[in-house]
Amino acid sequence: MTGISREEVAQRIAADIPDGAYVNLGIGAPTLVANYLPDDIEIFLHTENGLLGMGAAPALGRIDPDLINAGKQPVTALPGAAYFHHADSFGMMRGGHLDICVLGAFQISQHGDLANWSTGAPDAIPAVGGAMDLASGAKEVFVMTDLLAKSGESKLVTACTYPLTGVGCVSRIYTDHAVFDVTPDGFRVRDLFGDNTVEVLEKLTGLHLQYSGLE
Amino acid sequence: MTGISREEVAQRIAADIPDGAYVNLGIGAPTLVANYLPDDIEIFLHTENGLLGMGAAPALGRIDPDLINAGKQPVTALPGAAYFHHADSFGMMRGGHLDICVLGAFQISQHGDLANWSTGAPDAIPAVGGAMDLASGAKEVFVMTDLLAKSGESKLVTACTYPLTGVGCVSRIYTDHAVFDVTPDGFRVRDLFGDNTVEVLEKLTGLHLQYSGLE
Amino acid sequence: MVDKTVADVARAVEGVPDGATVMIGGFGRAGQPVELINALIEQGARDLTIVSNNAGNGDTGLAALLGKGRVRRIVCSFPRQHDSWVFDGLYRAGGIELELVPQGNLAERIRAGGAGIGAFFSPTGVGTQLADGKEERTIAGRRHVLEYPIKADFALISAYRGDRWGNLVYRETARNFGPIMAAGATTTVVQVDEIVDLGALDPESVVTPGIFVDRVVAVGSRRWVQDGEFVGGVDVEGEPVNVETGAVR
Amino acid sequence: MVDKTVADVARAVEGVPDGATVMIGGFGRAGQPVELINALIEQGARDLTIVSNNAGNGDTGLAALLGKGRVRRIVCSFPRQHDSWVFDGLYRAGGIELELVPQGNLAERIRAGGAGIGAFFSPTGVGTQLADGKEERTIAGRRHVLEYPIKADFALISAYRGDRWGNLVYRETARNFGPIMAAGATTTVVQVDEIVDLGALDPESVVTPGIFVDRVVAVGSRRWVQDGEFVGGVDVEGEPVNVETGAVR
Repeated sequence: MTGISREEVAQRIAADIPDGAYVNLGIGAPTLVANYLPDDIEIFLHTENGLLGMGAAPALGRIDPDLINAGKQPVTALPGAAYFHHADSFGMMRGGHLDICVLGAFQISQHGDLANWSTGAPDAIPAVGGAMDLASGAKEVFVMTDLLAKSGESKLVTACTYPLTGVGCVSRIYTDHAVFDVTPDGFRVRDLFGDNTVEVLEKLTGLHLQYSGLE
Repeated sequence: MTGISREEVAQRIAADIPDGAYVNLGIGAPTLVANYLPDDIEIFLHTENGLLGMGAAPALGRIDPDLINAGKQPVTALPGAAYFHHADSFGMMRGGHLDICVLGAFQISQHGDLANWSTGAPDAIPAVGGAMDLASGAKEVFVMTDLLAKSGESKLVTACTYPLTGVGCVSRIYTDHAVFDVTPDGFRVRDLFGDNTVEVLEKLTGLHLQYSGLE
Repeated sequence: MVDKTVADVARAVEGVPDGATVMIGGFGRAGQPVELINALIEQGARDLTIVSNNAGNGDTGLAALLGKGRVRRIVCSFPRQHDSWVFDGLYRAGGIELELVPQGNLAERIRAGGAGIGAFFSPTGVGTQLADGKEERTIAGRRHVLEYPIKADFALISAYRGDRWGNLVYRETARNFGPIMAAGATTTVVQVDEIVDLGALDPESVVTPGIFVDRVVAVGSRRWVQDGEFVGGVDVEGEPVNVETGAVR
Repeated sequence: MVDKTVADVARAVEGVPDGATVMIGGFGRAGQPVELINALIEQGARDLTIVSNNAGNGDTGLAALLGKGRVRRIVCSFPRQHDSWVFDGLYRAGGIELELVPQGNLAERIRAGGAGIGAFFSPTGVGTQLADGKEERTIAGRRHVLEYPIKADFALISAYRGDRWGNLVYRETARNFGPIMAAGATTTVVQVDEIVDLGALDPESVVTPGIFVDRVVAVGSRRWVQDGEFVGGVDVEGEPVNVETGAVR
């Protein structure tokens, strides 16, 4: 089965973000989305550690340890940026002021439940960070992920078996094989990549998928 | 019965405020206290409309309509002042960060209940402002008042008949006749002015008063 | 390019529907968005619920809106002032509903609305008339009442300077309810003295980040400020005075 | 005269008792008060409960405090990092208790402690393990869990500049938990790069008013800032680098 690369998935997500949107890109792969935002529009990137108007990575030698993103990587601030403290930053999120957040996932259920913070393994060191706040706070939660886990199992599932991050919070999933919307009737295929077909995806996920033509 | 003037009461309160205290002076008579704070110590005046480090009234011609106190009178800001919004200002109060507030009163009960915002008259326009927040938030609530209402009735009472501002919140009452502490055993006379005696005060208030010598 | 600035106050208040809940900033006259209120009067929306600390003073601004009969209900902490005759008359005549809220609960309820808090237990007002009928709970030995967020369809506020992204700074105690109302309304409209270039506001000192702001309109400098400097020469209402005698000119 | 400045970090952390709850500011290394933590290690308090977003990284700062076995319990949102080996080892060996809190609930609980809120209903974490056993309520059609304030005996935080009244400004995203922790602790101790004269901080831009601060100590400029100007030349950990290759020098 051919699909698209992680960079292409990031590009696809970037293309769906409208001018003027307030967006939080989660730690890890979702940060790639920033590289593909068009230059001719203005997207406001929020990082939960207290900055709105986050810019690109700094040049070597211009790294500022006080200016980092949620993944603790050095970033820059655009003209027009603003700093604020943690309670204000999460109020922004919880209060529904962010249009979109993009998160990674271990599993997404057909009801939009998200599991992305813990595998539940007994020896794992747990860490949740801002994932639950983002999942419950942003107007739209997009997931960016491979369709299949390394084990080959589908990350799209009937019900999550990993510990939940949020209940019914995901609206859309961008994968290397296809893009899915979460609907009241389960997952709906929104876009297909490479030689994927709905039948192929149903086989890979073991799920019945909705489909009414590509968007 | 002789007592002391309102200015003298203000002076007496000012003398009891320690160096470095964070203080809110309520609207009306309590604002007089500011005039008697010693110059050789630093007291931080908080006004609930968003300023810590409030200074004296401005000179004529230097009035700034954007810089007012809770009574909507023009004030100044000292070097070292800070502005903040209303939620932060009342968080400061509610969170127990103010050492002292000084409020006026219609009635104070022997349990420290305060009534100062409404006479309960059916045709009155009600208005509460920050009184309830101050009453419940400051570490110490001082009341500044005449002992007797214009009707001649005592403002110190067994139980308030006017609508309450706060329950069990008052710690001390400064009046033109005497100073009283609120104790688990009722009012205790702390200081006597003019030719007042405990017997005279008991007659005026109709209350049994505690007394164990002047402070 | 994102540009939240609008050309005039009429455009700034476009679309306020009849029956809307509108937050109006200010503490007395400080921070009261008088030009936006005047535009709202012109715009004509009626049957409004107003959330504001006071209920107007004199005959202008919020008092004028009330005087035009546009307000069905007001949520505030301190309607009574020496010059609140417009509200007083309406209230006595049964022409306006009042929800009286302790000022700190008002501020915190607005803050909760903007910050996505479902409800909170407050120690303020416990055991008073203003907590009648509210759920009470003792937490850590202290009595609290449950208070719910206040949200609005529109907020009209006044700031000092803003940029095209909607970032705002305020001036002195005119800040008051502005930042929390900006976050608490679906559509936030701001009048500023001056719109500055993007990047002109120090990101460390921005008080309201643009995410909370939808429309910004410049209304010109306040009378007592010229070129960013305080010049005075007014009374507390902002009216020009004789600086020797204090008499209004 | 009120002077909250103290001469050195040892005096700044005086009096932290065994068994105390101590908030420690910072998000990763940004805003972590390393000099104060080192002084706390010297001071010797043990059996501590630490409230901090992370559980330390590398072998210095908070990680060193953990490494010395001084911490009984930690309340944080993100203990696991690529370089959190000190915490990881303690946790796996059962040598430290962990209360894991979603980051926004952690921030809001600290804020509630400082702002005198008895408890609040939060939509975050509903239906997850981290809400197990918590009171749940549906408000306006949305599920919420009841969260309680977090308070501390001491807060150790890092700011950029402060004055003798304890007013503070921060630098960029190193602000993070500083302002809310300052308000949430009985005794708040702050390390700053520089103590400035009273009045040198713009009252419009003070982020933490001095009312929340008890002790301020100057620890000198951060390596990447000289005379108030960013000069760079470091990696994200603050270590000097070759600006051509990025190699640590």
